[in-house]
Amino acid sequence: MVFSSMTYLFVFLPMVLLAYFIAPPQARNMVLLAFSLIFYAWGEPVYIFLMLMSITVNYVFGRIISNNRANHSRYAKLNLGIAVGWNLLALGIFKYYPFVSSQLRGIGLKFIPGMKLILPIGISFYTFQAISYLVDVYRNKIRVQRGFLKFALYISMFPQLIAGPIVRYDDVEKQLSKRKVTLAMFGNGGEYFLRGLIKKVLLANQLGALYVQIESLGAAHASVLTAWLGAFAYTFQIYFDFSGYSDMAIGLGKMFGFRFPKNFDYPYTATSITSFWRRWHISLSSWFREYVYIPLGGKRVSPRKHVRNILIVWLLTGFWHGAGWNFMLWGLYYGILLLLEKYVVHDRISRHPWPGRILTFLLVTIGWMFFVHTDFSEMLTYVGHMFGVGCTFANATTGYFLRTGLLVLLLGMFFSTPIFHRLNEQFAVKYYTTSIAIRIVMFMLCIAALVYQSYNPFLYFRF
Amino acid sequence: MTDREARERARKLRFFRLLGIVFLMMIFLLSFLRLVWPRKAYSAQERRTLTQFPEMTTENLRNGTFTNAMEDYLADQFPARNVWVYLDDLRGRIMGEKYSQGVYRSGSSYLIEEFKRTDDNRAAKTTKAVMDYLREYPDISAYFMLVPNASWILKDKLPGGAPIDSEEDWYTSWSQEVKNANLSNLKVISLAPTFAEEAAQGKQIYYRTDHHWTTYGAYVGAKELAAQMGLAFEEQNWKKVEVHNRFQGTLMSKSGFYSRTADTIELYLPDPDVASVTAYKEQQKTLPGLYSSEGLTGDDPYEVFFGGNYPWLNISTKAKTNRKLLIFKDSYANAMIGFLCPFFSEIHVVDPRYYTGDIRTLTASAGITDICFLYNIKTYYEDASLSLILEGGEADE
Amino acid sequence: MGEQWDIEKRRQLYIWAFQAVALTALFAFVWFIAHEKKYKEVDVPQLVADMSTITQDEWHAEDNLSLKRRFGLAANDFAAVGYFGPNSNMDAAELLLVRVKDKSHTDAVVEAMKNRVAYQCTCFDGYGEDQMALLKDARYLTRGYYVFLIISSDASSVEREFLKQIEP
Amino acid sequence: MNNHYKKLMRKAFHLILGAIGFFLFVTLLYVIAVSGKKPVKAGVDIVKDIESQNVPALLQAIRQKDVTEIDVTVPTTEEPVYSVPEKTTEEATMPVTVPEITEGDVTEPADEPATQAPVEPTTEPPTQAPTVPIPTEPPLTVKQIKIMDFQEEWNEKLDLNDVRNLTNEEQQQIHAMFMNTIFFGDSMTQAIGDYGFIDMSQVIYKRSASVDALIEKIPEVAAVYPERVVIFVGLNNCNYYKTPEDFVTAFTALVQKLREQIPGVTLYVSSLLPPSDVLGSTRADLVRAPMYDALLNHTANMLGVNYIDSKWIVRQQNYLKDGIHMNRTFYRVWFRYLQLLMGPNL
Repeated sequence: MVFSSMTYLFVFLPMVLLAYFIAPPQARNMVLLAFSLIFYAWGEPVYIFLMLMSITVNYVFGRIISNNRANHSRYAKLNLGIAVGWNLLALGIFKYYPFVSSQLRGIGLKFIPGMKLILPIGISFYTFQAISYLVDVYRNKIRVQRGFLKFALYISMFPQLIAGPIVRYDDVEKQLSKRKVTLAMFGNGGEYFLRGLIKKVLLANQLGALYVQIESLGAAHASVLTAWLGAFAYTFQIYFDFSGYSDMAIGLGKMFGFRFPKNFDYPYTATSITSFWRRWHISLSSWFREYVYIPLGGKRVSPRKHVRNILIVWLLTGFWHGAGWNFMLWGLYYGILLLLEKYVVHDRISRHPWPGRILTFLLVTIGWMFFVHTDFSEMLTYVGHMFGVGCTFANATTGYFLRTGLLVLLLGMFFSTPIFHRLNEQFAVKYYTTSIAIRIVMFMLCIAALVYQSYNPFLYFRF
Repeated sequence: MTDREARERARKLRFFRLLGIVFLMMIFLLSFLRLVWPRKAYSAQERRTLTQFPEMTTENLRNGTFTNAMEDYLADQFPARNVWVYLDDLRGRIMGEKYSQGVYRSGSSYLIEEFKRTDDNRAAKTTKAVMDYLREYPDISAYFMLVPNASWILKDKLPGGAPIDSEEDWYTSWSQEVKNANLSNLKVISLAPTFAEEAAQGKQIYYRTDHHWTTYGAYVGAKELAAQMGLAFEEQNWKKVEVHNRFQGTLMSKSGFYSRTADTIELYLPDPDVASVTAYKEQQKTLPGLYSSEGLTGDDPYEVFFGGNYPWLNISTKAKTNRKLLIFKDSYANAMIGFLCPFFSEIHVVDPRYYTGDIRTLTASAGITDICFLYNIKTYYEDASLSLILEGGEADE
Repeated sequence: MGEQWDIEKRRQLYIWAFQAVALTALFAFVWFIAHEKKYKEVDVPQLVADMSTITQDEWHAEDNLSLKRRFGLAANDFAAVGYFGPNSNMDAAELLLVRVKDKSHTDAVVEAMKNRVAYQCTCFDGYGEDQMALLKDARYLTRGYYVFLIISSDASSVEREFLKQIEP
Repeated sequence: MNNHYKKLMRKAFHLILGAIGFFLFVTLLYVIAVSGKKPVKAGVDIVKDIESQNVPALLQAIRQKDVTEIDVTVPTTEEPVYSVPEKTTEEATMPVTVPEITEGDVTEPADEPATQAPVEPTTEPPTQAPTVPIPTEPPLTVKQIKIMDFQEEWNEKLDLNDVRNLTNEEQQQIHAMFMNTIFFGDSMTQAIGDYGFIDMSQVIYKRSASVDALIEKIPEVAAVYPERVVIFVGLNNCNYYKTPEDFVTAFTALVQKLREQIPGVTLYVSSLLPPSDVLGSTRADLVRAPMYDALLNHTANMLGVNYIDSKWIVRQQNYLKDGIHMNRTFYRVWFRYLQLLMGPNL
């Protein structure tokens, strides 16, 4: 189930809100857990067993590690290794095995059995949460969770279950036991949720439609400018899609008294790639920094090793986003850009924020074109179009897309800057009735867009 | 904390509290309305049955059918669904969106369907099947008329630069294919030049909100066809009758682009009258004339012609001739057949999308003297059923 | 001291067992999931022809037009179709196997099959008891991309054979 | 504090009301956009006028014009002319004259002992003799000779089980000939369409129907305005009608209703075929089949319905498993026979 669906908004959400606030405080964790499991089971019910398995395994290993940490640290480390291995194995099989096996079979190793597995929703997110928990327990940064229910809730809590943010255990440890929701906090959560919904439904979906139209253009209609328009549309689409989802998760968390860390910090206003990655999907990049980069030695090593570390981290980051060569290429692309920034450009650009900003944005845009095309020949064609290979600079079709897509692109641009949010906040405080009226209308527009998605006329044939 | 800061904080709290209340009210109000809203079985606007509450079986739950159907059900049965669709249309209009579900919205209130060259082979296969079929009947005169669609004739009305494929290009290559088949008994009627002229004179050839041609368009088409068939078309008088003046057609339904734009449907009745009777063969009904009042008053008034599309119609007329015509057609022909009635004693109308009989038996046994293939380009390009019935069913073995 | 060591050892044994179970459970689950989802691609018309010989039912291979006539389905909408229809209007046995291109077509195909069976039922109702028995026992199988209608005097055998053929 | 929340609630309430108002406004816009999708009344009336024309009258006018206004050149009767397009228009009028030909000539004399046919009908050709009218009057008409020749030829083929399928040409001739004919009956009739001899659009049937049940289907037949109706029913009637009188009454009613609802129609009825030997020996009620058939023949003659004796085509090996219905072979000969009797070549 996704948040931007009818089932969620008008069946699941009212039910969980009612049940949660009617239930006595000590039963609330139970309610949340039950609904979380239903939420998870909604799309692909069998994977509920994987989820339960993961919860149990990580719970028990957490206990084993914490029991042995003081006296038998090697034994604890062994168990940590096994537990992390277990998590990575689960992730590896479900997410990467189909890809790897098909690649291996492709080069002639026919004895490897191919498998078609449906990716369990959110497995990349909750596996990483579990790993961070185990490592933190081992490092004695947090106290082990003895309550199974609370631990299960930490892993499976529905707001952040399927698309992050990757919540660190110490962020929510206290709230798992004791939390309070005030009306204002609830309203604050509602504000986040609505913002996320608007980003997803009104911006991301429309930008996505624009991108799909441009992407599927035949060679006869393609041009440089159109290709860039499409690339910008996708760049904004993925931002609003992802950050919208994070906003909704944070908002929902707030409604139930949890404070999740922020996941995006206006990434498209970043002045360098380094700063872009400090602002984009923060919970993921900090996870990689903490659990991969620093254990490898970080930057306190020889430059050669540092280069190695960075490349490893970024290959993994790329691969985390999906099982495909293009994701690796995308990760590598950032690894190289970051190395260039560190060793070649240094902080020259940070002295000139605007050129840096524009350059960063363009590089990120190009990066997304590696990200979105799983097929290499399509990727080459598209990126080729962006640089004028095999097409003109602009044509009539460009004009068409400029006229029909410019407004939504400009809105996207405006929405992804802090200026908008500052103005929005000031306006909300000053004219609070009006701004709530605006939110109501926006919410109604979201519903209209969701209803329209199912508008599916059947005119010519009855199949 | 200064006074000002405290005031600011209080205002902020007030805003969030109010928002919390409003958010809850919205969610619960709509959920409640959704619960009590009467269920609908059919949407006249989309012309499809709406999803009902899904069947809950272990199998359905296990493979995710239930959950998908649930989402469809909720969206289909949402309170005042059509108004929400309209609201989204308003939003799209403000945002400058011009395209939806294969339909472009033009400035001059025309909705125009796109043409996409997805698979040239399918149409080539159909053309080959037609040529092979016609080759078997060298004594029968054959006519092939592919009617250009609005996206060709009215391409100036499309939003500038809209990325549609050119029907003209495809038509040119198709003409070449037909020419190469070298059939002496086949005549091809190209309507584009005439239509372009008519459109330039401001005549309405296509409905603004429907993918069909107007009866006037069909009249122009019939005139061209009649000239090739050697019919005394010019001597015939027609009485124009307006039967609908608020016609909102399939393109409006298809795209969800709603506006007050409406069209007029006219009928051209032969004057003096030519008695005709239509046998709906598969429906086993024989009815007088060519028109259906039920179709006219129904969801799609274009169905005034014959009440819709049927597999096989047999029209007998009082025309003083012994020419008998067999038409292979799509819904475009429905508006045009009336113009041919005064010139043929019998017309067999076959819609390959639904016809399942043996076409060769029909051709030979009905005493056919003329065969006409009458399609609009888009349907001809996209539809595979014509080749299926012409090849006698073993097409895909 | 020894006793405590024993407890320690037993605890380690438990942990060891847990580790083993955790791993086994994961693999068992993967095996279960992967096992369930996989069906072989077969030559559909050939398979149907083979299965038609399992029983003594009176049927014969039909062409695409009969498929369109009786089920309202166009063969070229699907990846592959195999259809055996009744020999005479006094027979009810039929086999229709469809491999859909897209799983979203499955419902429409099953719907068409059900309509056909319902229509046949109206033909034989209160008239042909044997035929009604066959129709009542009509089976609709959906496995992966396959949709299969079995109306046969020995539907179970046909079903078993079909599952055997597509199961790797 | 309490006051504060009250104020908030009131404000929230107003906002929601505003939202509803906004929604109603959009509804209004929507209703305006799609309102008045009504056709012009005068136009509907004109269409309804056209629709309310009398079909039989129209059909009569249409069929008449062929005779009166087009020059007719009589085709040579020896060759089938249906595949020659130009000549078919006048052919359509020919069947009108057929009834006179078939009546009396084709039909069995009612007093012929039909009972003997089912007892041992097909084992040896001599028993076929009764089905061929052997006139005592010396001059055999051309028609009778043709019928005899036909039966002789096909009896032989049936006995040798060498009945070939209809050729495409024969199929087309049959198709053309029965364009304006409806085959009406129970499962015996359904087989005609199922086996593909005639397009399903020419067949109206109700399985396992008695003659009474067929009466209810007459409006469906009437909706087609056929020129000819061929009735072919089976053994259902033997156990449905307990007494012969009931059967006769029902059949009479069927014929009357058909004529009432389809003025000018020419009716044909095919024999009620006996059950197979195997079935006949086990089912007491079916023993009456020959008697019912004789009654059918008699009643048909009384009512001026053309009775087509088709019992001579029955062979034991051509029964389906149920012992009631016939396989394709039977219908192949049946159709050729029908073509001979009802066609213009006779």
